Amino acid sequence: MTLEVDLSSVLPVLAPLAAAVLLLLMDAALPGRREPHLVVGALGLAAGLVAALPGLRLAVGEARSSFCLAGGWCAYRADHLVSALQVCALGAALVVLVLTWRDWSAPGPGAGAETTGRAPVVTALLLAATAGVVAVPAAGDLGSLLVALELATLPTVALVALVRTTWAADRRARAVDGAVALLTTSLVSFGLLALGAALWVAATGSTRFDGATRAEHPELLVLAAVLLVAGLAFKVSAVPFHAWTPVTYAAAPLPVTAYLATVSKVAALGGLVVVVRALGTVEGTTLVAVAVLAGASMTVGNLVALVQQDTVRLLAWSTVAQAGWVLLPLASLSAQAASAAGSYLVVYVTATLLAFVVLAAVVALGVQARPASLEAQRGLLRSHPWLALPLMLALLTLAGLPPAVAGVVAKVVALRPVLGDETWWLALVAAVNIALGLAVYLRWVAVLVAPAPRRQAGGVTAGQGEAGTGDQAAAAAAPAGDRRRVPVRLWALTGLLTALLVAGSILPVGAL
Amino acid sequence: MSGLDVLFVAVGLVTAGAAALSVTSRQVLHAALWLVVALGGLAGCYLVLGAELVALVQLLVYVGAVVVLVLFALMLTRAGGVPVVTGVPQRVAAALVGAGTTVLLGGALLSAFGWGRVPIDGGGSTEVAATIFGTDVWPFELLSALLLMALVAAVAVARAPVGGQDDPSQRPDPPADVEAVQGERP
Amino acid sequence: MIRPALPYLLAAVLAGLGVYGILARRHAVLVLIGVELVLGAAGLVLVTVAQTGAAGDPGAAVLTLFVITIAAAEVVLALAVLLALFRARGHVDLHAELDAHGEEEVRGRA
Amino acid sequence: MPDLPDVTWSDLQLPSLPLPHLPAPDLWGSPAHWAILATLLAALAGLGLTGRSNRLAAWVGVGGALLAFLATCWQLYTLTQIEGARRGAGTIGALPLGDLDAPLRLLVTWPLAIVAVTVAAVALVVQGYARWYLWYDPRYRPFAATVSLFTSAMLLVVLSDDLLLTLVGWEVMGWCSYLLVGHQSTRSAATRAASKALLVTRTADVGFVLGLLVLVAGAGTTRTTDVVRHWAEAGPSPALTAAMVLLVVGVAGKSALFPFQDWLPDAMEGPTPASALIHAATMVAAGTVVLAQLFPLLSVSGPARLLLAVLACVTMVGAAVLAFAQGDLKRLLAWSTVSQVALMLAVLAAATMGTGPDAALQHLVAHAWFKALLFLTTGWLGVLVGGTAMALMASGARRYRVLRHRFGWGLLALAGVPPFVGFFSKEAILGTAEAGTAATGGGFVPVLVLASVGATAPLTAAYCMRAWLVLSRPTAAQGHARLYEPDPVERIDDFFDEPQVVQEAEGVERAEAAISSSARMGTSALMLMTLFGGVVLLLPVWGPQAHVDLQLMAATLLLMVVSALLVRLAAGGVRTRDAAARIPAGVSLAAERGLHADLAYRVVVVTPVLALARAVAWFDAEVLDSWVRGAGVGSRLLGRVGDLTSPRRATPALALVLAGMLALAALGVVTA
Repeated sequence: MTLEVDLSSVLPVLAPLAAAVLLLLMDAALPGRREPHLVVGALGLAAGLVAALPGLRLAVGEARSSFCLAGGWCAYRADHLVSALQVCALGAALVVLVLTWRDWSAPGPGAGAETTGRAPVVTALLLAATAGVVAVPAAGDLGSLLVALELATLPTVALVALVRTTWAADRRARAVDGAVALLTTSLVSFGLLALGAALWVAATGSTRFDGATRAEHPELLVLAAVLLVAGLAFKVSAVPFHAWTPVTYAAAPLPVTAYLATVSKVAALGGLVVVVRALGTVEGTTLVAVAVLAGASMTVGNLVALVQQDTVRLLAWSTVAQAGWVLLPLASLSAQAASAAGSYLVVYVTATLLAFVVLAAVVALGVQARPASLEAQRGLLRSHPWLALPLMLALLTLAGLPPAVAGVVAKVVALRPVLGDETWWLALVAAVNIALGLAVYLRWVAVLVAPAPRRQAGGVTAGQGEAGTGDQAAAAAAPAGDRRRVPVRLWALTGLLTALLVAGSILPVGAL
Repeated sequence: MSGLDVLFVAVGLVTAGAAALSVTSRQVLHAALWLVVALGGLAGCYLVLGAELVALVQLLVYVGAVVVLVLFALMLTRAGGVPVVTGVPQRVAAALVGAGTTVLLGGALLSAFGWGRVPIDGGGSTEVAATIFGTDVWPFELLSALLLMALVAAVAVARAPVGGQDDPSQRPDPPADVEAVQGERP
Repeated sequence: MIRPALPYLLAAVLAGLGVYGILARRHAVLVLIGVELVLGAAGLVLVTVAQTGAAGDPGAAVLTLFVITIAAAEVVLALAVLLALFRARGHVDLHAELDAHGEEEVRGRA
Repeated sequence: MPDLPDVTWSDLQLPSLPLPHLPAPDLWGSPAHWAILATLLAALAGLGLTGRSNRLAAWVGVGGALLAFLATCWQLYTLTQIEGARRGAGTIGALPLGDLDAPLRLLVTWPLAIVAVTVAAVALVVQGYARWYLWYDPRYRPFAATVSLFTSAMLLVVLSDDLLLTLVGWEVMGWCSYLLVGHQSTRSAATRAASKALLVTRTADVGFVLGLLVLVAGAGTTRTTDVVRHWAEAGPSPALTAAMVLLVVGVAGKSALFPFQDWLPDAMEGPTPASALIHAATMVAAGTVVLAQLFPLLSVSGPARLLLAVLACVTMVGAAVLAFAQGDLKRLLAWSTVSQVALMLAVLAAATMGTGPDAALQHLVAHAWFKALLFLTTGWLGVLVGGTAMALMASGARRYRVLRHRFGWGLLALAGVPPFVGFFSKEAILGTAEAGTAATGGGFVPVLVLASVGATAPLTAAYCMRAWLVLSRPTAAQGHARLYEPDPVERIDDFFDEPQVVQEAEGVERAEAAISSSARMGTSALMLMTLFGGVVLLLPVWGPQAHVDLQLMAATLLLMVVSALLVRLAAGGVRTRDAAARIPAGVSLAAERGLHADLAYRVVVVTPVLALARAVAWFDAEVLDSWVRGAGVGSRLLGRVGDLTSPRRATPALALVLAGMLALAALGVVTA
């Protein structure tokens, strides 16, 4: 039994992992330093990203694989779609790392107030979780899938709990609550996953994903697939596995929330894609379980998002709704379904990250007592047009409205397998949810566009949007001497992500 | 019924009984101890099925490590006064869901495999070892990373100041020492 | 010779008991016990498949080992988080409110 | 009446012109690209590059429109050089959508090329006019950019050969109309009207999008010509009928057909150039263009035609009646637009494959000219007298002689008096409807359309007559001094001058000049087109046409004359010469409020529309904030319930997980 190992193709996984280990070692050698760790972490992610890029140019049927047996089975196999998911995850993780840079590197406002060695640990955890995310879609057997999924999940629990020590005590305690919500759900979901894996092996006689078609017990295989889907669905926050989402999102630090909302979703979708592909040689059958998940997620998510008053909570519920859209194409077990879901996910991840980056910038501006509440962003378009416009672009992309063509195309791509399958009830649910989604996101957009409230001191009124540029308005709104600026790195991230969305809306980018 | 069947039924009854007690006992410590019995019984089942290596790992890891951790946690959290069970409606619902799970799983497995007998012919420990270090080396490596990260994360979370009722003055170690998690600081 | 139905039945019973345990308990450690039982059920199915010739390769037994190890890693982190919860809230009651409902958000400046 | 012979339309048409065969080089893409891109880039540049300079913004806006106009004219010429007179062009390449073919191509045919010229010409005039009209408006620059974007979107819809592009243009127009109508965002009436327009058209757009989706999904391509071919070959089917009915609903929303009619008159809150643009050539006419492009499909789906015919005929007659009773000239013109657009759509319902949809496009072109002229002239007079209410406008055409011909010719064209352009297009419509009647052996749809058109013609003549009587009322000599308040009048001499305020001391003639020469020139061009535009309609490039029934023509003209005379008679005894003064006050008030359609929306129409109407009502209180929240009171309630019931404790959340698992598993086993 010989195993062919091709290290270059597993580099997207190994690079972040190696960086994580290196970082922990460095921390032993250079205690107390923080910037070098972050640099190493960023380098690790960047190296993984670069290593995953060649996979984007693979033709259909080609794959970069490693740990292969003579029979053609590989424990690690990254084709075009998988590489795209990997690039998406690594890029998003890089964005999150930059987003969180100040938070993790700074010693805190009061000198020496942040006294824990948090930066190395959290960076290592972020890198390890990302490595897990990258490994999930490439998994060739149940063992790799389960281990990679746990690697992608467990560190995030710690990330939620490990907040700044300079935060208020009750705020820190709430972070622990969020971690508990995520932890319990992930534990139970892992139980389901393990049961599903066991049934899968019982049905197919193998832990590898190449034997599903000659399953001896197809009905058992369906049950196994449903259990696996149920175990994975908590990570995409599909209804009814979503209950942790609002709690954890609201409790975690903003960058970690962004991580959970984007990178973690890639892992979940990667797992689902692996399962669907293993099942999906039978064209045209519909996995009713996934269809129900998708329909319920988008409906419940949109409805509840409609009444949220806090933008982070709104985004949390929007995540639930978008999970439905990501799952939608997977309801039909066709070859194109997986790539349709992947395409949607990439657009979703970009738009959501952009929304979070702008949110972080608004928080950094800190002109309001509660910058994340919806009300605090009233009139943002007039006061800070260069923040509001990208945010509106992101929201319109999520809503799927024409100025953001990328979102429209993604929705069309996601709907197509469903229409192809003629699952009309699901298409109907999706159509209703397009309207609901419009309401959800336009409500936010409307707040951004609305004239700024007149309560601010210093004569900053709605009518002066013409005269004063954003900075002046902000300066006038903030108390004297407390003028804050949006950090350059946030501007850079906003610009980058906006450019990606605009490019996606202009260039003919369709299904992966 | 063959001898193995009888043996399995015996061990299985013990396991199931211990498991039932571990999820119904009102005493937290008793529940944990019943879990030891249940997991031990499970190891016995593995033995009856002829999987010695798995049985050994089950005993070592679960009974040896996990349960000890659980017991430690019980002691550290001094949870004497916390109500143990949820309300009656939720318990009834829980029983229904549990029963449903049993029926679904049992029904699916039995309908697939039937009631017939088969010989035990699992691979030996050598074969398992060859798989771990051969074809399954990739997940095995990932597993090592997972364990490392779980350890690092657990230590960091357990020692991080968390606020709430956790008054700094009552914390066992002052914040300055927390740096020691990742490396000694002068 | 053995009837595989017996271990499968036991696995189903264990999974059901585990599910009951997860839902009927509010003490976090006891919920954890329920999860362990579900994982035990999964392990039993896997071992039975591996030992009764239903599996084509020894991967099933190895998967059991993986599940056991992952479970150990999870328990380690879970107990750390529970410890943090206990220190933050003074209890490990999973039926307590995790997210004060309708409370106006006061987000720290992250 | 003597039995008059029928004349075939082609007999009337001009002989084909012997154009010299010159090479028609295409520099950097086809003219269609240029037309769309020039306006699009003008919009972007207008938003991003002009800084605070009105002057630069004006140059960019007018320049973009001018380029588009030249490109569309060039396009006409190139069409004469092409065999078959069809010309396609790619855009950004096909979208890689897997099985779905989305080539994103453009297509130019003669009728559409002429519509494109009209759109670009009206946009050019409007841009030049807006430069004068809104020069002192602090938000002139975004306005000019929005107009450019709007034009670009309309050109895209006209020239698109891909339903995806059509949808993009359609949506962009919806948003632009929102911005244009709500231009004066500090006035609550304007924002209310804007959101009303957006909500009503978007509600109907759901039908449009779904209809397109069905068409595209069935054909496997988004290319319009292929979609049409696919479905035409497949023949009538329930799916096609459903798609076309949905499309008709969408078009009804955009074109303000009953029951969506009410947003359009309210949209008069926008500045006059915006009204001219929305009403003349773009938004409301977009539905006509799309349906004309999909005409072969419409003609085979009976229920869709029936629906279209009924909606259009009800709207046509009803709006004409309402127009008569309006107390504001702009609102009169708005209702007249509703009526005229319904006319275009009605003829689409009545036309057969033998006649083709070209009569609708002919009327679109004609209507664009005279309606733009009327709106711009009204706006001009509005500036001079300080409002557009009938009472203020009275005698306007007498006091300002320069406006006299503009109003007169515009109203004559609107009424359809020969030889003005409206006459030819109306005859084309009548002929098409009659041919439809003959072809179907007196089918319900063409008969209904024919009857409605016949009824609308005298009504149109009546309200035109009424408007004219009021506008041209002789001024009392003693009133002169009081009426000619020497208000300062803004005057911009021409494009290169600084805008200057001229104290109007020299009397009437000076005041007439108080408009920039470019804006004035634009209205003059439109005026000429209302008179000589008939030539365009007689070009031999329009599709197969019906006969012109001289008997019918004579009868219609007779009816028009009679109704005009009746109006004159009615106006005789009224001091203001306003025939509408004979209408009881209550009725007149109701008409001005669109027969309380707001109320009807609220009470009669079912829940979703009810929720939308509530959103409109809330708008006054909470401007913009709560409108989308109100998109469905039901959804809000459900959302609240979902929020309240979503678990915030760990064990209920786990219960949800496990119960969900069980339900899914059971479902999986059952359906496996």
